[in-house]
Amino acid sequence: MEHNTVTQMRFSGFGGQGVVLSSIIFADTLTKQGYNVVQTQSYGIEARGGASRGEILFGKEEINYLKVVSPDILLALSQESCDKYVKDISPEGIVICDSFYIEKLPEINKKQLFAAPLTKIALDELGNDLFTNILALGFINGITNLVSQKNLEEAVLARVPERYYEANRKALQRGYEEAAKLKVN
Amino acid sequence: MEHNTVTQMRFSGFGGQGVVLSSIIFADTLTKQGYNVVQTQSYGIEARGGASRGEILFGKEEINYLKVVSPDILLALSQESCDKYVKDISPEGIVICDSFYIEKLPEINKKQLFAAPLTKIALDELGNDLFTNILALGFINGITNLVSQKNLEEAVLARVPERYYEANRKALQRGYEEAAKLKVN
Amino acid sequence: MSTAYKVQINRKWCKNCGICLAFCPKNVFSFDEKKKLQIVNEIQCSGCLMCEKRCPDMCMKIIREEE
Amino acid sequence: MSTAYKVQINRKWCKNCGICLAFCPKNVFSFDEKKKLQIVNEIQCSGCLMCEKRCPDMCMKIIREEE
Amino acid sequence: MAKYELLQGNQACALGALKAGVEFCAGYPITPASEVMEILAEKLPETGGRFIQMEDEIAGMGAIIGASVMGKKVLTPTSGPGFDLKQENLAFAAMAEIPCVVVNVQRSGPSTGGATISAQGDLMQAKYGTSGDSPRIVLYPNSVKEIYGTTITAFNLAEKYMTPVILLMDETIGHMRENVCLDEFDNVEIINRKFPDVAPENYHPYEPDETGIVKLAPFANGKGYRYVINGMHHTIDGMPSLTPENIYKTISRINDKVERYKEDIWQWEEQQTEDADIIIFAAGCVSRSASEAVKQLRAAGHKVGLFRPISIWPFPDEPLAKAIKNAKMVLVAEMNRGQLIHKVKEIATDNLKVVPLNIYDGTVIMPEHIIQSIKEAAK
Amino acid sequence: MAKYELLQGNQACALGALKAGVEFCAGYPITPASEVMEILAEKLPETGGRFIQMEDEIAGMGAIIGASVMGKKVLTPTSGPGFDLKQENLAFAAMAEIPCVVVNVQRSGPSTGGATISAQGDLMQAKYGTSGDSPRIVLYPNSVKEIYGTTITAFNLAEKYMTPVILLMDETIGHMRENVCLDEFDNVEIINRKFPDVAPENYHPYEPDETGIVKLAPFANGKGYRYVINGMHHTIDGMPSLTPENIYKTISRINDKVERYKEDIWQWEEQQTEDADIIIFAAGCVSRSASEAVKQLRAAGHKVGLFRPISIWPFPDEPLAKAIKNAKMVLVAEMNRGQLIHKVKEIATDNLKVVPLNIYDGTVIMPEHIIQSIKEAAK
Amino acid sequence: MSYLDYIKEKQFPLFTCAGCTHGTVTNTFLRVADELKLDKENTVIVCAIGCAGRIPTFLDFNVLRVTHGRALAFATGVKLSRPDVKVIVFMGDGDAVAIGGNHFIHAARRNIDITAIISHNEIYGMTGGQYAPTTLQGFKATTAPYGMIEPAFDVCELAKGAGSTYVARSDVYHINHLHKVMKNALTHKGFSTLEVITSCPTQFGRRNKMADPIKLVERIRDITVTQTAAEKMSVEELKDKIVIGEFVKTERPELTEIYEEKLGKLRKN
Amino acid sequence: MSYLDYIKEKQFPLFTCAGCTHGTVTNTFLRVADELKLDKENTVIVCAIGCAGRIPTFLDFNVLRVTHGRALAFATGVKLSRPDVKVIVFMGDGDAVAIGGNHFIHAARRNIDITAIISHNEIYGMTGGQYAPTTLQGFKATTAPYGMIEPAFDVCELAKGAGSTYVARSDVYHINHLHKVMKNALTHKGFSTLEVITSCPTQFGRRNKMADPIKLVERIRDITVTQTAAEKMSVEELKDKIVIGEFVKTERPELTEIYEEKLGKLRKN
Ligand SMILES: Cc1ncc(C[n+]2csc(CCOP(=O)(O)OP(=O)(O)O)c2C)c(N)n1
Ligand SMILES: Cc1ncc(C[n+]2csc(CCOP(=O)(O)OP(=O)(O)O)c2C)c(N)n1
Ligand code: SF4
Ligand code: SF4
Ligand code: SF4
Ligand code: SF4
Ligand code: SF4
Ligand code: SF4
Ligand SMILES: [Mg+2]
Ligand SMILES: [Mg+2]
Repeated sequence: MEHNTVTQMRFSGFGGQGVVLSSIIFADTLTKQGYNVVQTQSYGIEARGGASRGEILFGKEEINYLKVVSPDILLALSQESCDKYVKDISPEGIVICDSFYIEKLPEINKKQLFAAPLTKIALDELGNDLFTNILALGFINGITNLVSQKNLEEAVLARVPERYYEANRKALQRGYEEAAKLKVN
Repeated sequence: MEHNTVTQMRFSGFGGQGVVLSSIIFADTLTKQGYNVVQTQSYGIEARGGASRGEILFGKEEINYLKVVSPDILLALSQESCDKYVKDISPEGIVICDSFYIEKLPEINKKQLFAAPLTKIALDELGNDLFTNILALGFINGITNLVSQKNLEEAVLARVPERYYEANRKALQRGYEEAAKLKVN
Repeated sequence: MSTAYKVQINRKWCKNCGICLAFCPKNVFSFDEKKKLQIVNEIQCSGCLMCEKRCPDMCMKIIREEE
Repeated sequence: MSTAYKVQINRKWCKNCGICLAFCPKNVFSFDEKKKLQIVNEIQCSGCLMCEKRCPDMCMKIIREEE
Repeated sequence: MAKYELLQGNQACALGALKAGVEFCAGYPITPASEVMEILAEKLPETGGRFIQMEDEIAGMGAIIGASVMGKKVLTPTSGPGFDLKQENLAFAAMAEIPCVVVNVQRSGPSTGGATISAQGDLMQAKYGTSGDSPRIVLYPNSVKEIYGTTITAFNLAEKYMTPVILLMDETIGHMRENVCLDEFDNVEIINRKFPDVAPENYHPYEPDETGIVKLAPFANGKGYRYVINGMHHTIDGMPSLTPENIYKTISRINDKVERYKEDIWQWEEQQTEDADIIIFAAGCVSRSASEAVKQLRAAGHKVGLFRPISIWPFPDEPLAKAIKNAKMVLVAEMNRGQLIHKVKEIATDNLKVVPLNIYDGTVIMPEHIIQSIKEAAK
Repeated sequence: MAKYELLQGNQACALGALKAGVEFCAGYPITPASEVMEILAEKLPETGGRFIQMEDEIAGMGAIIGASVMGKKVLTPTSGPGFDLKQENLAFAAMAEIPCVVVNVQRSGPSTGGATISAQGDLMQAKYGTSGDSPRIVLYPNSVKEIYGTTITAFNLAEKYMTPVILLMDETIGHMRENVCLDEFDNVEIINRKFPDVAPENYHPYEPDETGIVKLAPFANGKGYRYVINGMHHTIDGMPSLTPENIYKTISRINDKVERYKEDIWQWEEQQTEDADIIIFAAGCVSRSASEAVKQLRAAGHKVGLFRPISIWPFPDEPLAKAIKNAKMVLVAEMNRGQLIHKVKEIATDNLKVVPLNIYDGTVIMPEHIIQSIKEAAK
Repeated sequence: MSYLDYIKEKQFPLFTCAGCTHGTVTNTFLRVADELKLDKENTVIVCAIGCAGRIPTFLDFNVLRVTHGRALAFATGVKLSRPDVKVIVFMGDGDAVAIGGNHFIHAARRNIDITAIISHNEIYGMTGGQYAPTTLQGFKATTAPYGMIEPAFDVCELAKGAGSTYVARSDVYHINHLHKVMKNALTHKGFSTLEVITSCPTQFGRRNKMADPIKLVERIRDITVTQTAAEKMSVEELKDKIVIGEFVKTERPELTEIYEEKLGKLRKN
Repeated sequence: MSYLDYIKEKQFPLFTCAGCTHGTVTNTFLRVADELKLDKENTVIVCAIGCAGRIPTFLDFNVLRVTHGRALAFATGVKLSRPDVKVIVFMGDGDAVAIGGNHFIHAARRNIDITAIISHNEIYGMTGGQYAPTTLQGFKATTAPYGMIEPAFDVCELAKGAGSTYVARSDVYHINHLHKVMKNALTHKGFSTLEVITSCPTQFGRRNKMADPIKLVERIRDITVTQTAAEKMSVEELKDKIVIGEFVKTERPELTEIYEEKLGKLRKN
């Protein structure tokens, strides 16, 4: 049916990893690129401990599906969220994992799975795991190339405090590069 | 029309004269005598200063008129209430006035008007104008003979504190006698 | 030249509560038979204004008159 | 006969908040790389119970062991 | 021989509550409802019950629910502005399935309006005053005697169906005295909520048996039934839960029971509807005038009848549909700007004329008004 | 070129309010509405406005009315349990004819229910939540962009008709972000309440001219228009009065104006209703799914249309009646147990089939649900 | 100008019962208003439901009469949106500290520049004589047919605990004292609380063997003691007495001023 | 018995955020309950909405969790209808003294035998970080983006002004002090108020540069002083400090006892 022209994305992790913010930034970028976009997220207690979630639906037509049902792209930054959501992905859907926290990677078609120790890279190379979510954005875009990396960077900078501009730029770039590595393999 | 088999009474005066209580007592008595009775009264600020009001509808049939529109019997203990309500009385209706307070008696058919200085009698003979309302009850019954004087007395005693039994009995009787005087005239 | 006071009651507003009467140090007031406030001793009024200030209905007025 | 203490963490309930760690007078705890609470110095534990009593998740238990 | 006495409507409510076994009353004064609690303040100590005047209506509603949780039969009386304030906790009672009786002696609104003025302005609010879907049983007597009986029914339904019940009254009837005979209530059935019949280990307070009605053990029952009562969507144990299943179950259970047992709850009166061309639809005090109008119009040869809902919610739609099946016109007489008329219209078929009569100036609709409206509409 | 940005529904509401000229916001936090006031707390100081978090919802409602009396444009945001608490003062605003905007971002009830759960449970309450008859303008947008515009309309209608206006939202839309372009609102009309046009000596605040709308001078206007604002029935000078005339006048005036200008207030959307056999009736977020369903069903050759009320009160009955005139069936899809369906049934003629679709487990009704319901009902 | 210039003469007489000393508070207020030359135009009076709450509708100011208990909530909106306006709130004791208790303590906490004048008649007058949270134990009311059970609030202590920066109590017998403290309350910057002991012959007096208005004023005379006198009295002697005087007189930054100071600079235009 | 016998283990872990010290209050309560051998059957815990208000649903008592702010109103019905039952009320600061302020002062006035334990985390945790009436001036919250403007309540002063017969404050750092005063509060006859300074890393900490739970507990350690220490400190030194200790410990007749004493004799049967 027609609604399949809408792409569904889910960003997931535990509270504090900033997956909601990264979903907003990605949605900002899609907006900028002229897509129709709907972004939603988990709220309340749900959003604190356990699994936190940001979701995007986008496409060229009017979006009247307001809920992500089977993500075409799933980002999972924690074991829990990975286990919980991997079964929802669409037949061709891809899963992007932080292998630092996800010790048990999902058992799916290898072609659909992209993993890297995102938090570890953030800790080691950027000095703080707070940048993991932005690093993940770069990583996602590196894999999917859904948006222009420049637009994505602008969107990031519009949502973070000025004193962190540099670190975030670096994180975004580093994530993108990490994806490139995978592709080469 | 049939509803005219219902008799309408209005007891009026200024706040503190006890007209509401006397209407309740009269309604009690009517109840005892097997009538269907509806008693209503003024409430709130209306019932404090200015005119206070107790009303009765009674008859042998079911009463579904819930409002006194044109009293067959009007008791007025103050000039204000007299002036205000006298125009409502039914064609044959009678008006009973406390001439102590009502210096300007209403200009109606003499046959329909019964006046006596009720408060004055209460003050002079019972030592307190608080008994005026009960005295008025006796007076009304003396004129109308609607209920048995014995039932009326029982009804009075059921609604007043025991220490005032004697005074109230006297007041009731005295009112009744005052009416007798008028009839003789 | 002595000072006298005129005591005025705004009858339209007065509710004959008796508060002025009760606390007038000069017994200027009394009730009539119908519990209506009367000025019975205006000449004694000392102009203390207690009646005017305590009146809950703003209907008492004490007017100072130089004689 | 000396007194020793066994430090038990109920891992299912522990949220790795670090409150026990921060205020332990004997530095019994530390965080690992993933900010997970570790017992690194059980032997030093003095049994003061501050960790057990302050734990917001009721998941710390200090067991006194007579040796 | 039948013993008649003169009772005020509000007094009949208080006495009916005592007959039903009320044990706790908390409230906040408001005209024209205050007498209900004033009388209970006087009488409750005699039966070991308790009355407390709370700091506001919200607290009054809260306190009675608290007492009901302890197993007591409870009541709070109020009127318009106070009823507004009770809505949040009323919804709590519906959600947590705590029986209680809320009396609303209607006055003229909106807002402070007229405290001593009669109006029928809260008929829709009684059903729809709270956010979300929650069930409501609303009874609306039209005489002092009926107030007594209906108050008992209100308690019975609350306990039977584990839900709040609203007793709506008119200022007119609440403040009126009538001669009544209460003999017939001597042996009236009194219903008490059921105690769990499973062992504490197997007890899930919010898991009803096939009747659909939960059995909530009073707190501190000394028998080991300990659980959580909670106004969030909840599990069968009362624990907060927001899964679609638990949300669905909670909302369904609290509402379905009233739907399922509506025939047990419905109460209405019909006068000469069988052959009537014209049916007057009226509730509360207006139905008294309507009765009189029917009498007079019948006497003048018109085929007129009366349909009076006593339970206004759940709305007796099937009985009404039956009653009006052969009528040509329904006159809906209300002391408001048109409230229950929406329910009548919902039921009315295309060929039935539904005519409103609305008086909302504080005066009671009189038989003459009704007669005139019918004559005009019939023209 | 049109500039698109990503906005959250609640944010669009706050920004729309600022565009409309909001000057004062008071409220009490509650999920899922809090963002509206959080954003206003940040932005209002920039325009010289004021925000205050009050001690509860009652006070929030009171404070905005107080500020509106001073001539300010005001708003308070809330949700279910808070909306319950605002009812009494909401009725005051309606009675005293004080413009204000109350935002209710609906959550799942009854009672505390589920704070982060989407539901359409307050549609009837929005109209009938208060005691007495009082008017209600209730707007119900279905997208982030429409929230922005509708918030402006809400302020305009409040000021124009001197009455509270309720902006209903869904948790789903309030918490959702969408790409929107606000360019078209650059020159949107902004309406401000009228100042009296008679001299102070001749001024009777509650005596409207032939338009039926009162002109209340802001208090402390420095021009000598001094008067009483009062929630009791009142005279044309605002003084409390309980004469039948004044009761009648007050209740009529506040309600009639909304009735009289309903065509100006009504807003609705129709999609392919002209030739439709089946019409989906849906509001708020459900209408988005309904839109999608129409698209898919039309693609499959079914004559299906959509009627979406934007102003749910006053209910657009005439437009709806027109839209469904030739239809055979209306599917009323609601995230509750059936609320606006009562209005649809009221209007429906005998030969129109009115079919409910109710999902109230916290999940949003999806296009598939609607398609399936239609297929089943059409069997 | 006379003090009667502040009322709407045409609306008089007052609706109150004979001897209701709520009116005495009004009397004093009018005199103080006259003395302070209160600007009718720039003063807003907020009041609500109850006998005390209805009286202000007879005054010639901007008068906002709201829902029972909520006057201070509305007043907060009035003052915060127009800090230049003088705001005075009249309340009955039920209005102020029963249903309105929360708004009262929060207005006090905020130290918003509003004067709250509370007429303490120990009863719900308007609704027919139910007990108030100020009714002293043992006294009768329709809802306390056996005498009041609950302990009463000390309204001034409550105001103090909540942070009111001016707190005083006076009564309708000590009329010059009332005048003085009302003037202080009205000129205080910040939230000021003035509790005035008044009397309700109709609903309180009648049920407590003091139906005559005079009896109630005599009672007030007899049970009130000044702070200075109270200091010299024993706890035993002070039982059943009510102390009048000024209990708190402090300075703290006022809410609308803090707002302006902290946020004024954000204003763009 | 261990203190964990008073919880529903199956429902654990708690829903709270990592390092939310509301849980520490629970921890202490369980230990005190264990020590006092509280009878689960005959104890009713009332709580409402908010993070602090949700925790009691995890305890193994009769738990009544009601509408936001109304716990004490419901609890009054519980206690008055069953005076033999022990009633304990857990509240957040918003719950207790914002929306629930009126019920709080009235329960205190009535001196009804209920223990109110208020977890003061200076914020609305559950709803995402709006300011509370206890938020100190200058601190940030979602609704105080420029720092809190309004003055805060001193909850203990408020309780005292309202008539609470036991009033104490403690905190989650001084855990043994907390234990002691909680025990005193729970064994006091009459209305007892215990305010506990807790911390909310997620909503308060994050916005005020103390996202790490440890930082907030350190802050509590640093800003609290005992009564004895406070007595020796100057006003200047006490600025920004919070005093912990027992402020009121008095005896007054308890409400349900007065009821029984005055009205018990009317009982017929
Ligand atoms: C919400 C609400 N609850 C109750 C009432 C009824 N009511 C009107 S005035 C009043 C109390 C009056 O007492 P008080 O405030 O002490 O004023 P007084 O009449 O004694 O001066 C009450 C309970 C109301 N109008 N609104
Ligand atoms: C009537 C009502 N208003 C508002 C809310 C939203 N609400 C839920 S909890 C809460 C306050 C939480 O703060 P607090 O009581 O301090 O508890 P905490 O979460 O900080 O422990 C609010 C405002 C509600 N549930 N009900
Ligand atoms: S005090 Fe005033 S109202 Fe009372 S009697 Fe004297 S003048 Fe009249
Ligand atoms: S002024 Fe003083 S002396 Fe004169 S009448 Fe009044 S109270 Fe009496
Ligand atoms: S205090 Fe408790 S929850 Fe926190 S880290 Fe230590 S054991 Fe874990
Ligand atoms: S008991 Fe004391 S010393 Fe031992 S681990 Fe805990 S805090 Fe450290
Ligand atoms: S009822 Fe009491 S308070 Fe009200 S006007 Fe009469 S005397 Fe005054
Ligand atoms: S939001 Fe704050 S108060 Fe709530 S659980 Fe998290 S840390 Fe605790
Ligand atoms: Mg009072
Ligand atoms: Mg808090």
